[in-house]
Amino acid sequence: MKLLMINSWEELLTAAAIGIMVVFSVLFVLVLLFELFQVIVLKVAKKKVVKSGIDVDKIKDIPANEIAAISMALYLYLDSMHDEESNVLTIKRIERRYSPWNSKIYGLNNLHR
Amino acid sequence: MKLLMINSWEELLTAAAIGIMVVFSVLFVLVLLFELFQVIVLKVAKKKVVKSGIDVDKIKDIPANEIAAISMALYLYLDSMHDEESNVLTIKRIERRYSPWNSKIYGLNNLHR
Amino acid sequence: MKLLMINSWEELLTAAAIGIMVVFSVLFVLVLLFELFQVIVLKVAKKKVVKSGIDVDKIKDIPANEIAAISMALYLYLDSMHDEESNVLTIKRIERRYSPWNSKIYGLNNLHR
Amino acid sequence: MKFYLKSNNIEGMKNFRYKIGFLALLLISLFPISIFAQSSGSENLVIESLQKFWNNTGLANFEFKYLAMIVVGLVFIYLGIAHKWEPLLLVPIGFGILIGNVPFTDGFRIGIYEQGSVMNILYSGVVQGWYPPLIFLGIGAMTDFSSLISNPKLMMLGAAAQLGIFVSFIIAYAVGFSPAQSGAIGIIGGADGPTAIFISSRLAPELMGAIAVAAYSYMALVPVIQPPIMKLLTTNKERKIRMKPPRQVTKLEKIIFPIIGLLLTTFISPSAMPLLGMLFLGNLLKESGVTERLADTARNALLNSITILLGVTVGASTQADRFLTVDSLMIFGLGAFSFMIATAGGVLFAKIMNLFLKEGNKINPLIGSAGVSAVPDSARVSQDVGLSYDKSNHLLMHAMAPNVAGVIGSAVAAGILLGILS
Amino acid sequence: MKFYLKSNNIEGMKNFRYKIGFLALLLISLFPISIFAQSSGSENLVIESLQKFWNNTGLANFEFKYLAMIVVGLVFIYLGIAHKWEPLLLVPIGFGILIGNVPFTDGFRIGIYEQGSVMNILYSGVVQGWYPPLIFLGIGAMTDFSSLISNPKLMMLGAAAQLGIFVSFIIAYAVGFSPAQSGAIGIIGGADGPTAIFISSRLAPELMGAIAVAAYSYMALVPVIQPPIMKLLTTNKERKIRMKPPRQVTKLEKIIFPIIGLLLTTFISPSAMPLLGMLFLGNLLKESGVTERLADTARNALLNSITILLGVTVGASTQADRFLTVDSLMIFGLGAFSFMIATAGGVLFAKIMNLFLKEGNKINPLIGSAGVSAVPDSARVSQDVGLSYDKSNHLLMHAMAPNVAGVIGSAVAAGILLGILS
Amino acid sequence: MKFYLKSNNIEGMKNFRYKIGFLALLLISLFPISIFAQSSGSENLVIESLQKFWNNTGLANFEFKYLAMIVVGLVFIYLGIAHKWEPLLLVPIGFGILIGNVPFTDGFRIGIYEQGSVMNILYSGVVQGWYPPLIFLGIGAMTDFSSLISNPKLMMLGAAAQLGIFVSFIIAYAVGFSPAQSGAIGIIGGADGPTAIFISSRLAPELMGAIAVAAYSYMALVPVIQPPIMKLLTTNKERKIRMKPPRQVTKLEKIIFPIIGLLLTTFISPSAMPLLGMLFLGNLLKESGVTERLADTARNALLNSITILLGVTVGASTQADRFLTVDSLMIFGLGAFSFMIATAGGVLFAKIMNLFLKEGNKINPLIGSAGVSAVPDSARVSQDVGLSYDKSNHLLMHAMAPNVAGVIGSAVAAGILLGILS
Ligand code: NA
Ligand code: NA
Ligand code: NA
Repeated sequence: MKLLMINSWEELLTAAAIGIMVVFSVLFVLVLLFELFQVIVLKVAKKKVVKSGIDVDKIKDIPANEIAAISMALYLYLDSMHDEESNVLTIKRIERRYSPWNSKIYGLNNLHR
Repeated sequence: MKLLMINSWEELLTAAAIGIMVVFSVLFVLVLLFELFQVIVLKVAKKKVVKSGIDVDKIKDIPANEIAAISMALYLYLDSMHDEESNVLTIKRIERRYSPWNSKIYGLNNLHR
Repeated sequence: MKLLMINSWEELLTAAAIGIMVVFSVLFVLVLLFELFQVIVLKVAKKKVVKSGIDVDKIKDIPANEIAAISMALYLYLDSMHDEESNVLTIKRIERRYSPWNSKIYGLNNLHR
Repeated sequence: MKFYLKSNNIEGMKNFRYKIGFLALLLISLFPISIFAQSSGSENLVIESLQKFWNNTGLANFEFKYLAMIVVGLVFIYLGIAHKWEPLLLVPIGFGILIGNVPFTDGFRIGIYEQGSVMNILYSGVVQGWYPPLIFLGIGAMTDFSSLISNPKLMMLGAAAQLGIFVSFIIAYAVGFSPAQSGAIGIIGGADGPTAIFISSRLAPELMGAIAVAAYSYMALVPVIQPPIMKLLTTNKERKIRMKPPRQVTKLEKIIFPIIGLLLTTFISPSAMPLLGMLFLGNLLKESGVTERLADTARNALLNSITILLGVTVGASTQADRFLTVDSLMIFGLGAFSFMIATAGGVLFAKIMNLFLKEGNKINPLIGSAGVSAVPDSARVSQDVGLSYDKSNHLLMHAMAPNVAGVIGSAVAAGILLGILS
Repeated sequence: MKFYLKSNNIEGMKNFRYKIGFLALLLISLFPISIFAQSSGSENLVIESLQKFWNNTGLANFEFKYLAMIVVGLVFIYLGIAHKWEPLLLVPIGFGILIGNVPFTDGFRIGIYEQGSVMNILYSGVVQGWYPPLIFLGIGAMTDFSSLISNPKLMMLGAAAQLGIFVSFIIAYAVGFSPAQSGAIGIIGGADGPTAIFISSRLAPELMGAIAVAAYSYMALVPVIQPPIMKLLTTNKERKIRMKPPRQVTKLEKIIFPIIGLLLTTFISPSAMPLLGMLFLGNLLKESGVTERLADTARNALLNSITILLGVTVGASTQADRFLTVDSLMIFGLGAFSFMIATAGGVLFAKIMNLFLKEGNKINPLIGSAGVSAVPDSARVSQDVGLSYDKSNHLLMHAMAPNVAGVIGSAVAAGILLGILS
Repeated sequence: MKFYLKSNNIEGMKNFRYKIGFLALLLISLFPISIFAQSSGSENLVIESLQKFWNNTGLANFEFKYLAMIVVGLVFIYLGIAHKWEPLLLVPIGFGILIGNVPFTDGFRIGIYEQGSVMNILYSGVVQGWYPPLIFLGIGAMTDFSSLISNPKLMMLGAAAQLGIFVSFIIAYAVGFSPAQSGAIGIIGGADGPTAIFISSRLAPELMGAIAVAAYSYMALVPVIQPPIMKLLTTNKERKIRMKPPRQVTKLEKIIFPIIGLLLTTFISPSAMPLLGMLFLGNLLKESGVTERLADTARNALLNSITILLGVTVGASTQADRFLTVDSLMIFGLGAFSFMIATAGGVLFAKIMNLFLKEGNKINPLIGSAGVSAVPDSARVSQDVGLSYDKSNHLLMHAMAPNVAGVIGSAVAAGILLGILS
């Protein structure tokens, strides 16, 4: 059932070469898809912003760290939202997952110190 | 694969005797190890106490039950410490079960929305 | 091991008929049992009410929705009761493990009452 | 620094420089290979190897039937997430359908029907039939039978709604299924996923995928299927019947219920033991007041774990080459029919019971449909339809009685079918 | 509207109208069948089928021995719920006894001893012996060995209380059991359910039901069995001995304990590895301070899941036709005897140790009985008996040392018996 | 009463009375045996039996190779607890190494390689390869792919870091391993424990212990291995590159990511299905917003249970007589090499990408090393190294993108190797 019967150096090197190329290709297609997706999402978002009458140019120069802070606040707010019904009276068991605006990163080895 | 082929009373009694002796021996060695360990730990602890300038003789007569109480408080304090990050801000996760007097009905599909 | 070897329409219809009858019978017996049970329970309850001196007739006309509300409140109250030690308003679910300075000992049989 | 939302800042789209560069790199990386291939005279090898690799991709093995199933899976996920229809079931099953319908070639231990593959191992709990009882354990540990205990006669509606099982059992036989297969198909009308999976694992393993998907689909579609039938079969006056609030149930009754329930149902239908034994065990753990710790695990960690495994493997078992058959189509038809008969059975039986009940004790027939189980969706449907005719008539608490009785009823029916047909 | 508690409002009891109506309905539903039966000349078929159905019900297969076991199951549940004696064990086991003693006929994959049945599959964790080590993992993750670390010599009481194991091992052989069976029976005196199940799965699977039920019964009966023996063997003065409070134990000691404990005990008794390996692993996860997440799952979700599965299958394994034998009776007798000897062993050894201890360091022999393990019930018995003689003498924290040492002691003893007899 | 900390109060050390007494007791207990032995002429029996018992202890079977492995286990535990390096892995694996290296004799169902032993049963999830996918389910339910979605091109770094896999695959073949073994060894460079275990269970079960231990060791050593390479391959200017903050990602994107991710990766590499199917399922459960209950169990109870079982059995599989071979040593060497190449691959590819990116969009090559996965340690390393050159340049959020892409990348690579070599 093997794809390749590896008996020689040529075959092994071929296998390695195919391997690395496929890894690159798969992730590259994923990159393309999500860049495409991103453009769509951003266009939609921009339209909404325009509709809502907010002047995009005015908010153009908000410093990066402020944006990060706002985003994080928003993120936490939105994140807690969809749990609202599950944990009545619970502010929420904060799972320490990673988010780009959150330096407390998750991971097998730091969920509990 | 048996250690002993038990065919006679002699062999059975021997087995029982070996058994009880091994149990005693194992736990006895454990006792010895931890008494030894204890001495070391206490010596280190005493040194630290001496270094820290606390007069051991002065605190010598704290009644046993006071010590127990203090220890317990410390224990609970320390115990809650290392969990501090996992449950912060959580009051209680209320299980939403159905009851006829409760319109938030349970079920596989609405425990979480 | 089959109960019936179904080879014909007659046998299939018989099987279906027996099936639906048994379902009805089983649940019907369950109904009878719990109606009987209910009578007993209510008699006991009534006696208690009489003993306690509450005038049943006076409370006779409480509107249904009020009863529902009261029942629900009671239910939630009672429901939270038997969990009282395990979680309510607990910042942390304190595992009741034994420690020598702690008389609430752990163990399979007393982690929850 | 410019505001990052502005699209002229999205590199990679506006300027393609890095993408072009990357393609160049890929080509460059091919360079040494081709040189090496030429030098060693193994040019063919590279092409051949790539060919072989390609033959094993899902792209090479693609057929439209897989795409059809993938679309089904996406619809399941969509309904679960966007419409919140049984999301705990539809999301894992839908994703499982995706997993099961990525085309592959045999021999790499990928497919769910391939001995030794991970999916096959996880699927064994479905095949051997022990996932459903564990799910019933969790359901038992979540279910409050109070409404049923306080008004036992409503239990009969949970019996009447099993009519769909037996009617579709007969029809399935009529359209050509074997008796055992017919029994497994009939059980779709029980509106109980775990029961349906358990029965088909025993009576017709070859149909399990279709039966499971049909059962869960229709359970999710309860709010669509039931209301028209309920409205058709009831008069305006009936729909406005108000029922008395149930009485408070004592703790003793709640503890005794699972014990009596177990003994009674399984003495008459021992084959229902795996399902009902676990259901009532879970309920006793919940109600005993001294085993909350166990009930908690049964209804959370254990139930959730099994739900994920069951959902994803049942979904993956719908591999297009096995699933897209005329049989499957017929099963879907029969399942829908079964659900409708079951709904009608519950509603009509309530009307029949009303003939014998004096004024003031009459049953609102809208709660009859809840007897199909599909806990708690069909009870909620009763509530919603009831409210649409009388805004202050809350039927939910009454509907829960036939609703949970329907679980018991279909497990008993399942036991009988197993006894007769296995 | 009348108040719903008034009994004259409980329809269905006062007026039997609907019940009569229902019976009429049942008869009516028989009508088409009988007509059909007559018309097709298959009258016999219906009766025959009903006959066959009846033959498979629990009612038809009923025998009084099943009733006897069901009563035992109910007693277990009652003791667990009403008296709160080991409810986490007695409730699942009791309900399992009910499940196992609903009479059935073979061939439908219902019984726990029938290949491929759900109960049989869940029982495999008992038969193969991997449930007990996972329970030990959870127990390890719950147990605080501080009291034992702070006063190591009390560990010897946990060794002395294993005397019951070996004495009843000898007696069991004397009354006619095989050596392997005798070993499995003796372990009841270890007062440790998982250990007893693990050993009997290896040495005498045919006796496992009886041994497990005996072990758990006596563990639940510890507050009844131990006090008389404790009082008999101690003087009034001894019962009032006060012991010094244990010292505070450092974190380092707690971390090192499971490591040393593992290496020492399993180097001498490698067969105890499955139990002690997991016990100490659980304890290290608890004490390390960096794996609380794992310890939490081990002592909750995992422990609870296995406890339910172990309890219900061990209960169900007491199927009357296999369980109600003279052997089982003798096992119960030997188990009780074993517990008494174990209790006496712990108490007497404390008295012997006192001969060598100087005034002020003497051990209160009432804590000796806690060496049987049965954590934490027997420690609580020491406390209660102690308090009944001196209201301010709290023995609990001291009794925990022999108590947890008893777990280690009986696991070591189990390992030796396995090594010698398996 | 004296203060209990004073050492002159620690009986048992200052005065040896009770210890001497105890030894006397032991001798006394030998007395009746010796008398009995003499009287029955079976003096030899006792000695012979003791001899046999001794032969089965770990002491009698002791060899230094076991001690060596026990020391390795202790080091793992020490690193996990004291240094908090991957404690959730190193503590169970370390303790497992202890368990697996207590010497024993065959035939008592103790060893992990002995059919029917408890460890062997628990190990079957490793051998059959279904523990790793369940771990991936939990990881998926924990992972937030936002950073990757918001800056997709960083995903390519997660591809580049898989270079280590293929380079060491070639080298392993060069030093004499079979192609399948070479593939399993290469995967160590994927820096993903579950993936490595899954692949070696399929390609080279005989090397699994060594590969797993190597993979986890180096994952724990990431903070030691990576920084020198990162510094070697970057200029000072590059290390100070600041990257733009990622944009906010919509919920829809997060939901679609696991679906697209699944279809794309597994259409091209179907053999990666068990790992990637579960990873993306877990992520969908997390992001759907309607299955939080399932995601919660997947990332807690289920993940923790499997982590314990996987850790302890993988540890125990390093039984010295099978583990201490030249092959193992070479695997450790190749593993370290693989990690270094992977790190270099990520860093260098970032530099190459920079050639095509215009000013302001350039990538800080320090985040390239995070592409090896070893989530989240290698991302943290990027952050720390970055900070050491510019105290206000936080690279963590950017490094998370290649970091989680590395998980996908090595699973894809694993799928390809499986397809080619299995
Ligand atoms: Na149903
Ligand atoms: Na014991
Ligand atoms: Na990786």
